[in-house]
Amino acid sequence: MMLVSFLFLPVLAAILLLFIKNNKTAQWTAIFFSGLTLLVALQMLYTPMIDFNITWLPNLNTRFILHADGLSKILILLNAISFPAIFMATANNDYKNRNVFLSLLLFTQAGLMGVFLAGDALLFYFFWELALIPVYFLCSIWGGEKRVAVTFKFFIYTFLGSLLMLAGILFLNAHTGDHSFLISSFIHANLTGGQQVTAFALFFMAFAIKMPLFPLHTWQPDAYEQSPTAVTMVLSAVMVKMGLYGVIRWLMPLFPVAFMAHTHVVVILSVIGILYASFIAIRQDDIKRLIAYSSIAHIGLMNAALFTHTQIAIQGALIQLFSHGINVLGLWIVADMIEQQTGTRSMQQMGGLAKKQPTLAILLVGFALANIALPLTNSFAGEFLMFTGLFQFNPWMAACAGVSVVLAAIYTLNMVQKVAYGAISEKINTMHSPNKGAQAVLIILLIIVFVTGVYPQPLFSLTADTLQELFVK
Amino acid sequence: MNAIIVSTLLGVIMMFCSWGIKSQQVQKNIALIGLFILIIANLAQSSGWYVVDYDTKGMLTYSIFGLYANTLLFALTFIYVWINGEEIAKINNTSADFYSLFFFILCGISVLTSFDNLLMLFLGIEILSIPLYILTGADKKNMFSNEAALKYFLMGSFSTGILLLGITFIYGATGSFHLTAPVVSISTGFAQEQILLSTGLILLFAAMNFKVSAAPFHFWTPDVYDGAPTVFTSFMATIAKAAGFIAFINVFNTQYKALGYSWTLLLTFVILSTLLVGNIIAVFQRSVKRMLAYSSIAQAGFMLFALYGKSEISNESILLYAVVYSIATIGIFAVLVKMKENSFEAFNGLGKAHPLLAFATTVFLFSLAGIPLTGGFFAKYYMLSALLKAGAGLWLVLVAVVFAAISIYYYFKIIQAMYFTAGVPAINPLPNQYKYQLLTLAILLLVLGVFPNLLLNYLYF
Amino acid sequence: MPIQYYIYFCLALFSIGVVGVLTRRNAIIVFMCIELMLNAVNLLLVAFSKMYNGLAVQNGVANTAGIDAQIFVFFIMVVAAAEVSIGLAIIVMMYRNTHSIDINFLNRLKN
Amino acid sequence: MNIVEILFYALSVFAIVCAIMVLISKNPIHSVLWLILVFFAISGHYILLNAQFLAIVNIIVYAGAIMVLFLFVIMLINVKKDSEPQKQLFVKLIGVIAGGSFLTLSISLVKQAMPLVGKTVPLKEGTIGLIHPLGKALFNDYVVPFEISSVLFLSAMVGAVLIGKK
Amino acid sequence: MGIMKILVGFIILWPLAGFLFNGLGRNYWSKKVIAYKATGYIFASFIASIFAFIQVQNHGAVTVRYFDFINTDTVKIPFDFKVDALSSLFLLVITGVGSLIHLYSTAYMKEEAAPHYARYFSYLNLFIFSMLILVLGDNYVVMFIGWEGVGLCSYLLIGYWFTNGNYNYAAKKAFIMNRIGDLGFLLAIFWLIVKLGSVNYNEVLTATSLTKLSSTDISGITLLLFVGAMGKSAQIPLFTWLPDAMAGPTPVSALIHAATMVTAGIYMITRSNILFSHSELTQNVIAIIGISTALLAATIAIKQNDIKKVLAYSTVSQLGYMFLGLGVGAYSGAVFHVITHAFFKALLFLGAGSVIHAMHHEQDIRKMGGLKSKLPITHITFLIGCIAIAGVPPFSGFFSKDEILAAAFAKSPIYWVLGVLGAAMTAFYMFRLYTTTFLGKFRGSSDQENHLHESPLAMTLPLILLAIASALAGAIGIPEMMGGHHWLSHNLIPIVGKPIELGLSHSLEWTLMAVSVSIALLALLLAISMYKKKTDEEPTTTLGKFFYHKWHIDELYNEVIVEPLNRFAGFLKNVIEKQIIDGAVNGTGKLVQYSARKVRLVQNGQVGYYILFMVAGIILLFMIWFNDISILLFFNKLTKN
Repeated sequence: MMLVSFLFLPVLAAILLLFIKNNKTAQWTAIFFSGLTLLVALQMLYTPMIDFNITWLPNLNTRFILHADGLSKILILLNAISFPAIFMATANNDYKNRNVFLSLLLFTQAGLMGVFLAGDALLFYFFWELALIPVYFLCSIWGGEKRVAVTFKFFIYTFLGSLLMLAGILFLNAHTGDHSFLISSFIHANLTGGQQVTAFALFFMAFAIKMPLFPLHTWQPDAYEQSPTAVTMVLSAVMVKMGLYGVIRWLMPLFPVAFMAHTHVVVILSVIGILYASFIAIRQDDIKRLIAYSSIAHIGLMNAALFTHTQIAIQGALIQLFSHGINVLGLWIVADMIEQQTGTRSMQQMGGLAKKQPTLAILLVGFALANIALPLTNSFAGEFLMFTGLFQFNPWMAACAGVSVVLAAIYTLNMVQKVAYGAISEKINTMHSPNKGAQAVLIILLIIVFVTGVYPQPLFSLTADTLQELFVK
Repeated sequence: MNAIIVSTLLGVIMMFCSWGIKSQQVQKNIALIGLFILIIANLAQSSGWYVVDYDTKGMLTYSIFGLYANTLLFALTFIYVWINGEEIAKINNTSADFYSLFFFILCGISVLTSFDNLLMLFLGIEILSIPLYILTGADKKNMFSNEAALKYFLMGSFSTGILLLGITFIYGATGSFHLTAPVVSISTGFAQEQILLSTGLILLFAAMNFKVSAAPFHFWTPDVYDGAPTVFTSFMATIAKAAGFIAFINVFNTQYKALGYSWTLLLTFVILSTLLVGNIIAVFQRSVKRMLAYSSIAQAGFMLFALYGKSEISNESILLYAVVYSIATIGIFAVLVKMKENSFEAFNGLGKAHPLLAFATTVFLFSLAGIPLTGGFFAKYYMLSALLKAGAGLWLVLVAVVFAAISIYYYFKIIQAMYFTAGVPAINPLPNQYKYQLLTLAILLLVLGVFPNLLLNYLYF
Repeated sequence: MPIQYYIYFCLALFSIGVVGVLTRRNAIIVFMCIELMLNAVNLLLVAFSKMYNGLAVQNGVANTAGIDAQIFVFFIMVVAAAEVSIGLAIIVMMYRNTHSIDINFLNRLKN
Repeated sequence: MNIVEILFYALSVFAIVCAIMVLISKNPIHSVLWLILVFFAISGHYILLNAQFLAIVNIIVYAGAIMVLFLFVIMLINVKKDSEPQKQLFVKLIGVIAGGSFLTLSISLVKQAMPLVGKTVPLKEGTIGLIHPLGKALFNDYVVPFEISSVLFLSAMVGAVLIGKK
Repeated sequence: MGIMKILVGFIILWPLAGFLFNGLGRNYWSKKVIAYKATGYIFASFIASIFAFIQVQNHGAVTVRYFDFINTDTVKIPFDFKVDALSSLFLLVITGVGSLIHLYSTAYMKEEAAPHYARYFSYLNLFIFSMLILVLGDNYVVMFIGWEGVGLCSYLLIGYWFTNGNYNYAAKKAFIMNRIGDLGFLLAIFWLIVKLGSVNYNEVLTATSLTKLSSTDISGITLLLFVGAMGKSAQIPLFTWLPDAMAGPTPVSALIHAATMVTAGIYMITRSNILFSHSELTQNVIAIIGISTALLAATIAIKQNDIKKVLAYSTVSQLGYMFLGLGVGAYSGAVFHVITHAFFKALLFLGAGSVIHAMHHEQDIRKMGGLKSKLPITHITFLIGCIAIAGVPPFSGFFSKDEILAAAFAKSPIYWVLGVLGAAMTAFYMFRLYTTTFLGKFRGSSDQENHLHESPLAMTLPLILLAIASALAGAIGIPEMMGGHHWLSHNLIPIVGKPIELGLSHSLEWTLMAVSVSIALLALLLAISMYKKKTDEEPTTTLGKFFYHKWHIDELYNEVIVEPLNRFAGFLKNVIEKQIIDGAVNGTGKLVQYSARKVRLVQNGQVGYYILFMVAGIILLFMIWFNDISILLFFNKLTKN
């Protein structure tokens, strides 16, 4: 039943919020419920989870199954942490109809939870879309000036991807023995090699667009730039993980043959993407776009790691799912605070933050360091393992991807330099004392960054069972 | 049989109502009660209670599927009248006449869901079509309405000619009008043994495609839907069309074998061109009404998938699709009816001005686009699933999926206008009750979006 | 008389009807051509009816074989009559509004 | 070649010529008249086929009622002879080509149809076209469609009234 | 074990505590508290290091484990620390020199406001902490943690005055160059994990593990490790960051150049000497790069006028020597030079700092001169430093440099010749610096002259202590030939093995020594005589300009690497991304719209056309029916291909 509460709590809160017109009350309701979800999530870490399993549509042979293993848990934890953090951090932002805004966000959270929990393909697809639709509205209503066109592109792009996945699900369903949608029966579907490749391609398209993988990424920087930052945070901290989650949960066990046949193609593509995004990030002046491209690079690395199909790299990717979420969340919150107060995203116009707002600058530097996977920050362990696996897979790939370590340093430090250092610019000078709640969130996130950076072992143990599942069998 | 008799009687009653009863509201209520009675009568037949237990000599045959389709279409008509009653009255002072036409159409529909003889098919189609020609031209002073009616009439008659020639050839080949499957060996198309039968079937196929507005026989659809009074477009695009599909399936579920391998090819050709034409042209429309006309062509392309399958799932899927599509279309047309103009700009700012209405519209559009959590998703899902289970190639599914993605483009233009564009919506004042009616429809779609079973389970009682 | 001859003849009439529909601009004449098509079909049906009747008689099965086609023709006539009444009503209504029955002018609705 | 066959050919040629005349006459009234002649020819065919009932009905309904209705309307709206502008030549050409290809296509199909080979249509024989068997069939086997066609008329009636009303 | 666990804990945690204390409380403490705590913590760490050192001397090497950093089925990386002869020696140097620099800084940074003062010290403490992790780690990953840590700290400290754009640039440059090296290091670690499944020293650096590695593996791994060392220890081609690192406060330069950071590369290679000894290729590469760096940097140092720049290039040059030593297998010699260099380079930098402090942040030596009398302590100590680095016996630099040169000679006389040349240049530029700064007449403004003063005790005390160390540190490695015992190389036997027999006769060694010393002395005297009266003006000769402009290497990098990459990135951003990839996406949308515009024209409103299309459609259906076989075959072919 605990698993249902992950869906139930956000939805309940979302519905409640529709009737709360007062901004402050709405804000606190959202924080309260998401905090409650977080508590449940924390509790979950230490409790063995029982699957939630009821019939849903008997004549389609689809069931409502929620199942949580280490992979699900780590992502649920990330999801549960992200939302209260986002609510706190954006509490002072000026969103009209705040209650609707928050409500839609909570619907997204429920969708995401569902994606990470679903044990049935159709259910998975359902939640996959449910997570997307509120985002469409959030971005289109509360976004930047080009929001409608950009969001539309984003929506149609990802929707096409998920439709392809639906075709794949249908295809698999037609080939299962019992015509059901359970993962287990999908795994045992009798597919020929060619059929596996087809279904693999269909699923992978959806995941690749969601991640996004080069060259299917062009929706992302625009969407990140134009979305309200609270949504961008959701998108980049949690939502992109859907694609990676899909790869681990669905692609790997379902299509072992096709998966192994395509490792090289995908890894090469990912590595190209990593370098490509990194190079572009170097030339970005818009802080949100910079973070967006940086995110593409990082996700590319995770994807490459997954496709090496080495245990070590996948272990790294599993914990990196969490760590990347935390880091990027921190970066966005800082970027948002700056944008909210200065009204600009151009780094050319920033500078001197360290003098004007030392605390914020320190936090920025902290997350920037985590972004470049400095040892003892949380990203290090994950990236280290991923690179090791990549090296094991193919040393040249690792070397090429490794260049991104340098490039990441270049663009991240560029950002830090332009934003934090130098003389106080006109725009930065307009900043007043920062939002205490946001700062508190940032500090907590930074503590998570360093604690999991120094002692990542709990994350490893959490995800051990997923790894077992993937490799022991 | 019950449905045919009762609907005829009700039609006659309504006809006389326009004489004695002047209040539009009362007329509407009578129509609603009539529809209710009709539904009850039909259900009664499902459970074995007849008004007249008459041997139809093989003209009609009653299946659970046909009766259930009747029920659903009657229920849809009920919803349609319930929502659009006031608008119908605005077209003409004698809305009872229209109601009587509706009842006659329902009679035609009842024939089409249960015919077992090509003669009955012909009659059914005509009973369905003739009132539709009239409804199209109901707005007598409106040139568009006139033009649409004439176009519809001419092309409809022409297609009747084609239909008859097809039936004639079938008769010439088999010596019978019955719908028993022809005794033929599955072969490639050009078997000289059955050329005549195949020719007839292809002509019949073309004529049926015309009725369900599948390309390349769709040309009447945009103009007629555009020109007809919006309330009636709503009826034509939903209930009448769904009946056409059920008739289509009835014919070809038994007869397609005569076409051998060609059947798949012909169907694929028609489906692809329908999807292409419907989706592509809809993209560039400036009028919402016309866009919906093209979108209904596109949706027809989806519904044609049901012809691939010969199994129960294709029956399920056509029913679900028809109902969901009809609800959504009735809903969106009901909104459109209240707009002062048909352009997309008219919807600007609707989300702010009428949040409930905008929400309902969004659900309708989502459903049409096939987005999960609305019934449209499962409708499309069942179709594609039926397609795959019938052994069609995956590539066809992929093409369908790509077109579904394109369809997002034009459906979401309305959503964009409603929520993301500031402005004052060009909408007539509408009573609260109307909003709640539409909201009910939206909720219905949402419920079907999670539990499509609610609709389909009855097929197995 | 071989059945083919009837078929050729009827198809010729039918095709003339089609050509008429395609080439004429007067709505009434177009409509008349459609009637011509229906008549061709009628004749063909009757021919088939007689053909099957003749076969049945030869085989000595039943002497009412083929009667269904003639009944069908009857219904076609019935329907045609109904259709004509509606069609002409529409044409007249059209004429009242536009003072033209040229179908080439029916192009306000397009694209 | 007996008289019946001669009649068949004569009626056929006559019908086709009249049908073509329907197409090419400029004056709508002439078209109507030509069409009536076609109907008569077809009725002649019916008689040849010994389908007397249909022959009569054809003349009554088509030639008598329907064509008169057409004439009525044409006169009512007073379409002048030259008021109908001609379609462009190439449109006509395309129309003829389309119709012609439809004809050749279907004829070639019929030619190849094996089951039809050797089948003949008995002329002047058979009783099924007489009123008695037709009536029996109509009110036994075909009573359902017969009744249902009344709905058609009802709706046509309502429709005509609806549309015809000012 | 137990006591060592506590000791190591102390050693590491004190600096960390200092970092947290000053970092978090930067707004709350007074400068005095900050200074005391920061220096005190490092000093405490130093005391603990001494105990650890003694412990190692008495009981041998110890490994301490606190917790597992990464512990999965495939790879185990514990957070282990190893205290052995090598690391304990480095501990002493780091914490010892470190605490002196802290002490010095308390006075040097006095002018900073309290929060920044705290920030400075917290960075400094973190620097020490990272370096300690680096040397204490028992596996390459822990070493890497410290390795990156010092990179970060150097970044923070070089950019300490963050409002200055150039300083930030220098800081960034340092970090990125280091990162390039780190990448090499990382790849080497991956290689080790993939081949050996472990990165622990006691599993990697053993004979058994060597058998598991092919010669390609060893060469590859060692070369990659060397790339790491290149970055950290500023070797060609990754050396340009180090001179730029002068942007930081002077004590920071001292810390970077002497006790921490740049010595990391030498430490790492020494630590992994077993691997390196097995790759002839790598050793040659190291030696060649080492000596080239030594010479290159020396030539540049000759022409620099900024007091810190000269010292910086001298560091690069000395590091080159150390790498030469590593390349020729004289590991203990390299370590020896690290230690002596730590002392005298710290001394020189702090001395320079003292000068700068006195000159009010004037760094151009042409504006100094005659400071001998004004800054007596600084002068003496600086002189000692210069003598030590010039390799004049019996100062420490002589012994360490000589050991390397002797080993180089054994490998190849060319190395030796070049090495001596470098040594001569070292003597020359150091005394050019000394002479121009301290001798002659004061050339600065009168305002500066009036304010010239000797630095406070907190600054002079470290100078004095370091001067003593610079003078005497040679004692730990007096070669046996001179009757010494060479305590250091004996001490390092567990790590680097017995020193290789050079096979040189004593007389030859004496001769070599004499030659090198005399050449150095000649250069020294030449420098004094040349610069006693005049200063260097802008160089006029081509070669002079070339050296003055640092061989145009920065410009070269800029032209050959930075700019093309920048342009490439711009190309990706503006052309590939915007026009090709996004263009394809948007193009698809446009295509749909375009075809919509065109296709809808078919719907032209004419009934005639519509019916015509219908007839055509019927004919088309017939066509499909006729050709169904060929269409099917066509499709089958399509799907098969």
